[in-house]
Amino acid sequence: MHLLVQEDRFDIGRETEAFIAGLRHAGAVVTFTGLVRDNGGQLAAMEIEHYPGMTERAIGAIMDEAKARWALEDALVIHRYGRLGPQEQIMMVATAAPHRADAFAAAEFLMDYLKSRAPFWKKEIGADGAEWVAAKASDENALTRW
Amino acid sequence: MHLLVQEDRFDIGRETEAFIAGLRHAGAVVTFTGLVRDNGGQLAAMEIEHYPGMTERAIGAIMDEAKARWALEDALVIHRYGRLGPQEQIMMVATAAPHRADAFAAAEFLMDYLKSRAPFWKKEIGADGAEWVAAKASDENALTRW
Amino acid sequence: MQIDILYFAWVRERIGLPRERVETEAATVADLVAELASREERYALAFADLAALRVALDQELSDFAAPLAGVREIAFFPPMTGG
Amino acid sequence: MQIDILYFAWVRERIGLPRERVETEAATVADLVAELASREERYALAFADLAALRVALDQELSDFAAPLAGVREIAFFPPMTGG
Repeated sequence: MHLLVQEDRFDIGRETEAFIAGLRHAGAVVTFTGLVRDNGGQLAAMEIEHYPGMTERAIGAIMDEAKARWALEDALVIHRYGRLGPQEQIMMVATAAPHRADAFAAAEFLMDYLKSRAPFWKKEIGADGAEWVAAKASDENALTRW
Repeated sequence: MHLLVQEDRFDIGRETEAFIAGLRHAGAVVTFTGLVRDNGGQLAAMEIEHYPGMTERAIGAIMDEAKARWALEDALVIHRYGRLGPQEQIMMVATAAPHRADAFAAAEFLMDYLKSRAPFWKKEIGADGAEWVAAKASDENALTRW
Repeated sequence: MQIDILYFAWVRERIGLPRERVETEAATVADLVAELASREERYALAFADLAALRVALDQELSDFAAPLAGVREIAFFPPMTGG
Repeated sequence: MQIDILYFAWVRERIGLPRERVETEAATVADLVAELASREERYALAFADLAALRVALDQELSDFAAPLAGVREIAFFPPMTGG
């Protein structure tokens, strides 16, 4: 299990390759990458605030839960904070399992919980001011399926 | 939309990076990578046979269907044939969408259909002979959810 | 009419060749299968259990009841195992 | 008792500081919130709608009815928007 909470950019290609290179038995790898959407060119930047310490604990607990529920050989979470430009990579998740159903389910589970239970807050900086991104009811509802 | 059916290895890191670099608006990217499982060290190699011509048509049709069903900005399928060693990468799928639900659903849909509707056949070469991989009822059943 | 027949995976191995061109008047896929099975033992063996086989007509999945009129290429193979 | 209070996102902006240490005898989170809200207008504004807030005790998500005994760090913030 690998968890990185960092301000720096990460190299999606290199991270995916290293994750797969470290596997010994898995048959299925799923990755998710979240990108800053440009909102039709209206977005200048995104600022991500987080709660140091709790972030690592919360994500660690979510990863432990995923490991307990599915036959995972490995999992990876990288999440950035700080100021990001349009189309920059915000975060990634990777899961590896013997079969694809487990790899997909674990990746979706991790994403659903990261969205609503990891202490990050996004602020969109636009041409006409800044605004905190509101949590979506659909994201909270997504948790009920697990 | 990008489709490659090839004997050569592919570089998962570079392909993922290039796929993401080509996006302009997507907020969510999902990739799936299939690896040759070593069956507890019993597998010497996997041979993948395919039906040239039909393979491209079948996968193209599946990709068109995914594009019609979900708000995809882009999709990629790479599938190899020929002889592969344990833990080698067999294939990959990538999907990009504004939101994660669409990217995940489209990737799972593509995988389910590739498993049972794209003309590939796998043969496992072991220490004590070779055997064609049997199609699983669970893979056929997976199609009913779409 | 002339038709190209392709075999894949264990169907190819059982019949012993990847493709052949045949002259046939079979009206349906099932008729062609019966014609081939009556020809030689290896065909009879390959086509013994049709439920274990899939068929494609001109590179589109089809079924054994389908008519052959106008078809140029037919392929027989076991259920696919891609991905 | 002494307790560290942390504020994030718009709660931090509204109150105007990221953290502070307070001396309090509040028994529960709700008691502490009432105490803070009575202190100054900016606190009252930040805590006006508790349904829009989340609370963590010693870095674990909790709720407003939770007791504060033994807690060293409490954080207030809006619903999370990670991922």
